[in-house]
Amino acid sequence: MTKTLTVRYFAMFREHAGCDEERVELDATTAADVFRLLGDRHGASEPLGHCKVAINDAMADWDSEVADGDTVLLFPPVAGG
Amino acid sequence: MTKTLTVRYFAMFREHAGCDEERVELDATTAADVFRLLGDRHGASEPLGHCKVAINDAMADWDSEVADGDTVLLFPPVAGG
Amino acid sequence: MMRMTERPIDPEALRRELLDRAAGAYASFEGWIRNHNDGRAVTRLEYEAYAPLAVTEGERVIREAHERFPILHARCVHRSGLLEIGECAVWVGVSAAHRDAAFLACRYVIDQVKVRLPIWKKEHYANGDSGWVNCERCAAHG
Amino acid sequence: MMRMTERPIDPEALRRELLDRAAGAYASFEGWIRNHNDGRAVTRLEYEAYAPLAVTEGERVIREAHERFPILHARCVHRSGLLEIGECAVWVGVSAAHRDAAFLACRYVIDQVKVRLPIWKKEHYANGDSGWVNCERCAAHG
Repeated sequence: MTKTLTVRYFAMFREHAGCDEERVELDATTAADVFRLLGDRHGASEPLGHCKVAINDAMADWDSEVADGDTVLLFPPVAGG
Repeated sequence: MTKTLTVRYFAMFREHAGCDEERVELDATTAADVFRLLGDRHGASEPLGHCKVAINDAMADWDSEVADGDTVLLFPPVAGG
Repeated sequence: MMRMTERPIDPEALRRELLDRAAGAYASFEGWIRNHNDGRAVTRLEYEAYAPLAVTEGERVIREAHERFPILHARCVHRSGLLEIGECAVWVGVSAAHRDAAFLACRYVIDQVKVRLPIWKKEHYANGDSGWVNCERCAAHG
Repeated sequence: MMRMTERPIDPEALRRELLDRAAGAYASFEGWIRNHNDGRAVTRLEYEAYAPLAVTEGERVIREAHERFPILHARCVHRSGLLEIGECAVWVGVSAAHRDAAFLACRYVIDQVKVRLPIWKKEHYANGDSGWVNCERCAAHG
């Protein structure tokens, strides 16, 4: 089922996507689906296992389901400190 | 052989000896001999293994030999920090 | 308590917040911007953070430190924005009755903060290049 | 560098002595006078040190830290005299390229300083008693 999602990009993902944020229509069930579909579209190749995701401002697992209207935050490999 | 030594006491050893420092004539070969002879004299009972010794301002082992005229520093169990 | 800031970190002021008459030990850690990384000369670092979740996740890390170790107080502050060589990028402080807990909790907080908080850094090199830190490693594992 | 002092320790001033453009990590430890020990209320502590050998032995500990861990700078300052609750009795600071060495060296220095330097402390209790710390343990092993 196609869902309308707001996707936010950070750091290198923002550079790949060319924007901070976009609204997308995706046939996605889980956060991992969103990651793969948009990775293909934007030519990003970071492996999912190195990245993190949040849904509506809460850290989430890659197999968390996304719902129509959700905001999905895609985090490339973090490097604080 | 009897040696003339200057012995300095610290912390609880000073309290046992009732003085900072004294000159003693002892029939002692090693630092451990000094420790035992003076422990008996002053009624101190701390085990040697918990204590430390210095000879002429250098840390020493208990089996280091003492020479006539040496200054022997007797350190009760340390507790810095 | 976890805090994100765009202004210089003041370790001495933060340390004072951890004073406690029951504390016998205080351990702190600071991450400083150093002038080299992986053999390349670095001129400055740019930190990007998603502050709302960095704070939430940092608070979670600090709660975990309290659950794991008998400590009195633990705090962490992380900078974002452009930092010059020598500046403090992250500060962690822990006070506890005894030093073992203070050291272990301090180490736990910085280790977790580095791998869990949504914070990224871009290094600017002496030759004019720049790059996201860890990006290469990530590609190598790809 | 090892230093003994009878005046209050200034951690912020000491920290600045360890700044280094090649350092990415700074770990520090402070021992504070806490208001309790072994279940007894403590009012103040009296530190006695034999300073000449405390400095010599402390310098040796710091040299060993440099030999064991890849660090840039390590320092330790220890107080002597009468200290009130909340005061800093000992400070250790280490800077290094990476945090692992900074933490390990900092821990090494404080652990060794506590068991090797000729320093003693007498606790004064709320009920008016006083006692040399560790004396009881020593007697128990006797």
